[in-house]
Amino acid sequence: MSVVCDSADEAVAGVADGSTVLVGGFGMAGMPVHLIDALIRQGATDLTVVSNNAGNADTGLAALLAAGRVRKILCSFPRQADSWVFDGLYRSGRIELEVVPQGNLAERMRAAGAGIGAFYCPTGVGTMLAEGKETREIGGRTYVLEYPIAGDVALIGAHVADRRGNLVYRKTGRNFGPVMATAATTTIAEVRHVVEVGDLDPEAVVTPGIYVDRVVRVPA
Amino acid sequence: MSVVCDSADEAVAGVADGSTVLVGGFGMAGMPVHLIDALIRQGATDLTVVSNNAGNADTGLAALLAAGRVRKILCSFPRQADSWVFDGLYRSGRIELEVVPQGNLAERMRAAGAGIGAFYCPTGVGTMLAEGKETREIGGRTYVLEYPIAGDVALIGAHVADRRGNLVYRKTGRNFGPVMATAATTTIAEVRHVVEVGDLDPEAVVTPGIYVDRVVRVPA
Amino acid sequence: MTVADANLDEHTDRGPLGRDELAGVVARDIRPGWYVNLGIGQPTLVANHLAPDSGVTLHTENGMLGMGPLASGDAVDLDLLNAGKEPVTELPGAAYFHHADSFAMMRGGHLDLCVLGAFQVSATGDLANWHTGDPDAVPAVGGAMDLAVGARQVFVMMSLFTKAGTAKLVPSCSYPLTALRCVDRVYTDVATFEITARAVVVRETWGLSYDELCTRVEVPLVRGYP
Amino acid sequence: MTVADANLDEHTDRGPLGRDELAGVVARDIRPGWYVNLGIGQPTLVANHLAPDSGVTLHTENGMLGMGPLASGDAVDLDLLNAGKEPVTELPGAAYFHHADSFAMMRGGHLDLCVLGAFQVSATGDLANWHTGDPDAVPAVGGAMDLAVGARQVFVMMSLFTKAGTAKLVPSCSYPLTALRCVDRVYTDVATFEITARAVVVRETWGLSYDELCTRVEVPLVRGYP
Repeated sequence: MSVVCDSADEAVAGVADGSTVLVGGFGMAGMPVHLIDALIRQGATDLTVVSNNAGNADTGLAALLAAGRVRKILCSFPRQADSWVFDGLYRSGRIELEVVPQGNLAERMRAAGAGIGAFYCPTGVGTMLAEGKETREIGGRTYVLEYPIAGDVALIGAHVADRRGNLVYRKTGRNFGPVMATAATTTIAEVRHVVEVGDLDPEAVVTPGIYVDRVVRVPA
Repeated sequence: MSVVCDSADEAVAGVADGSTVLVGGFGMAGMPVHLIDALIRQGATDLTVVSNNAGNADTGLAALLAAGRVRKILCSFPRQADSWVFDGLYRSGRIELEVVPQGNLAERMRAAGAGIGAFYCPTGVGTMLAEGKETREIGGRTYVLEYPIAGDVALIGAHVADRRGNLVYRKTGRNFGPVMATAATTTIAEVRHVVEVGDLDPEAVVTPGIYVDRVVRVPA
Repeated sequence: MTVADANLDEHTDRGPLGRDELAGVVARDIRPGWYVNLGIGQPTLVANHLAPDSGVTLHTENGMLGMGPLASGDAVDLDLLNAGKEPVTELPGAAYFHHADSFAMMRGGHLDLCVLGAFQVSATGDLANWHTGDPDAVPAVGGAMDLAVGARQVFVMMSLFTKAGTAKLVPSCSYPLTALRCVDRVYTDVATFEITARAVVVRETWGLSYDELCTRVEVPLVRGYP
Repeated sequence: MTVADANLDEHTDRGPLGRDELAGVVARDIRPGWYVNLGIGQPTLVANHLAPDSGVTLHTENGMLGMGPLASGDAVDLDLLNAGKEPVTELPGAAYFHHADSFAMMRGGHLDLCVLGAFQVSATGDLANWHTGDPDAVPAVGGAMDLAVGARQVFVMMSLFTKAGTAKLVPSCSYPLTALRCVDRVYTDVATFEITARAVVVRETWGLSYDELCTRVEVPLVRGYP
C-alpha cells in the first residue's frame, strides 16, 4: 500500500478546478515548491488557496497567482517586501483576500481535521477582523465564533516519509504541515527522503500515514 | 531553572483542598502511581478528579477514592471488573460522577489548554449524555456545545524528562499526559529517567517544558 | 443447501455462525489500505482474520496506529496496551499520538471503519451499545460515542437474538443511544444486514432462510440489493 | 541629574534612550525562567540583552521553544527560521511543534510574556499594531492578535512620539485595534508606563521630566506607584 509517486506531476494529478488548496510552509521552511510548480503545470484554476503568506517574488505560490489560477486567498500575512505579484492582483481587484489571524488559520484547519463544528476563540475580539462575526461571553470573557477551514487538497513539505506516508519534519519546517494534512481530503507531501516502512521511530512520527495520500521525493 | 524535585512528596506539596486534579494514564500505561500515593500522604481533600477511569483494585486512584478525598470524578469509563472502590462510593451516594465520552474528555482538556472558550462537538448528539446541553446545526449536522475542563493540578506519567521539564513518553503511555499537561495550572510529572538539558531530541519532545512545573524520577 | 439469488446468499444447510466464523465474515469485507478500529470484545476477534499482508492498519483509541496482535510472554510491555488494556504488539510503520490527537483522528472522519458490538441497532442505524438502561448500572461510555460518530463506516457485530429470543435489530432502540444514524452494516450469527437510507437489506443468512428471518425480526427487510 | 522619588526615576541628565538601550531596559524586567515571545522588529533586539544563563526561553510562533540568536555563515539552516523568516539557531533544551500547537500555547496563556511593537496604545491597554487604517494598505495581521490576546503579560516597545510629535500613548486608539485591554507595560524611548486597571503609571523617564511628559501626552498619568 505505498503512497509514493514517481513525480510531482503524478502526485498532483486530478486536482479539480475550483478546489480549495492548503499550502504549507512558513518562509521557505516546509514550503512545497515542487508540488506548487507541478500544480501550475497541471492547470487547475479558480482555486482558493489557504497559506500563511501570499507568495514571494516570482516563484512558487507567487507564480501560481501570476498564472491567474487563484480566485481567493486566505492568509495571515499577505504583505511582504517581495509580495508584488499578490499586491498587484489585489490592488487591481483580481484576487479576493480573507485575512485570518495566524493562530485562527491554524486552529480553524485543526477543527476541520478534528471534526469540530465551530469554536469560540478569544483572538480578534473587538477588531475589524471579527466584524460581523458572532460573539459570546463565556466566564466573563468575550469570544468570537470561528468555523473550520477544510481543504480539498493539501500540499505540504516534510523531511522524511516512509512508504505508507508516515511523516517526519525538520525544525521549523514543521509549521502548518501536520495541521493541513488533517484538514484536506487529499494530502500530498513532498519530502527529501523516502524510507521503508519500519524505518521511522513510531514515537517520533509527527503526521501518521492515515493523513497522507501521496508522497513524492524531491531534491534536498 | 531545574524543575526536578527530590521526591514525589516534594512534587505534590501544596495541592489545595478543593482542587481539580487531572490524573493521566490509560490502564497502567502512563499512570502516575507514585504521585497519587504522595497525594494521599499529602492529604488534600474535597478533590475533583478527571481521569479516564475511576480506579482499579485498591491502589492508586482507587486508594485516593477509598481515603475519602474525592468529591467528584469526571471520567469516560468508571465501571471495570476491579472498580469496587468507586462502585461502592457511587452506589452509596458518596461520590459524584460525570460520565464524559473519552474523546470529549480529551478535547475539553485540550480546549482548556488552548484558550478555546467552548466548541461544537458531534459526539453524543441525541444521547442522554447530551441532555440539557446546547445544540446547534452547522452545515446540516447537529453538534453539542462543550466547555473546557481545566485542572488546578495535573499528575502525569512520562518516560524521560530533561531538567527543564521537556517530556518524552513511551508507546501508549503517552495517552492523556500531553493534553493534561496543557490544561492544568501546575503540571507534575513522574518519569523513569531524568537527563540533562540538551539530551533530548528537540524533534521528538512531545510535551515542551513550558507545560511542566515539577518532575520527579521514580523507579522504572 | 445454499440458495443464492442475484443479491442474497441463504446458507440454510448449516447452523448459525460461531463467533470466530462471524469475525471472518466481517474481515472479508475489510479492504486493503483501510484504517480500522476494532471495538473492545467480540470485534477484536476480527484481527485474527486479517492477513499480515492485508494492508489494513489497526487504530487503538489510546493513541496508536499500527497495532499488532496481543502480546504474550516476553513480548508483554505494560506501556503498550490496547483499548481493552490488554498488552499488544507494535507493527512496522506504527505511530503513537496522544488522546486528543487520537480522538481528533476518529471524530474528524479519518478512520475508514470501526467495528463495534451492540445491544440494539435500529432500522435507521441508531446504535445502542453502552448502557442497558438499568437505573442501578454504573454508566460507562468509554470511546463508544466518539467511534460511532467519527468513523466513515460503522459495522456492528452481535448475535441477532437475545437469550430470550428477541431480535436486537429493532424498529427503534429502547436502550439509551450511543449515536444516531451511524450504523452501516450489521453482522450477526444468522444474517448480515446493510442499513441504507431507504431500507434494511439482507445480504446473507446462516441457519435460516430469508423468509424465516422476516418472521423473527420486527424491522421490514429487503431481500438482497434492490 | 537623576531624581528618584519613592517610585519614579527621572533621568533628565541625558537624552532619550536609543533603540538598543531601550531593548536593555525591557530585558532588565524579564525574569529568570520566563517563556517569552519577542515580536518581529524592534522587540527582537531584546534577545541581545538576555544573558545565556538568564534562564529565559524564547518562543517563536512558527513552532519552536528554545530559539537561539540569529544564524550566520555555516550555521544558516533554511529549515530553522524565526517569525520574521530570518535564519536562527537552536539552544539546548529546544522543542519543535506545529502551528496549531504553537498558537494553542500562546492562546492558552502559557507564555509569560510577549513583547510587541505598536502604532498606538490606549490608556486602558488597547493595542493597535497591525494596520495603519490606510484604506489602500494591504491588510496583514500575522500572529499579532494571537500574541496580544494570549500571553500572560504584554509589553509594548515603541518610540513615544510620531515623527510629527504626537504621542502614541492615547486616550483611545484611532488605528484599527489588535486587541482590547491587553497591554501591561509600555516601554518607550522617553518613559516607561505601567497600565493598571485604574491608571497609567509612569515608572521612569529619560531626557525629560515627569512634568514635561505630562504636558506632551493626552493620557492622564500617575507619578510612580500610588
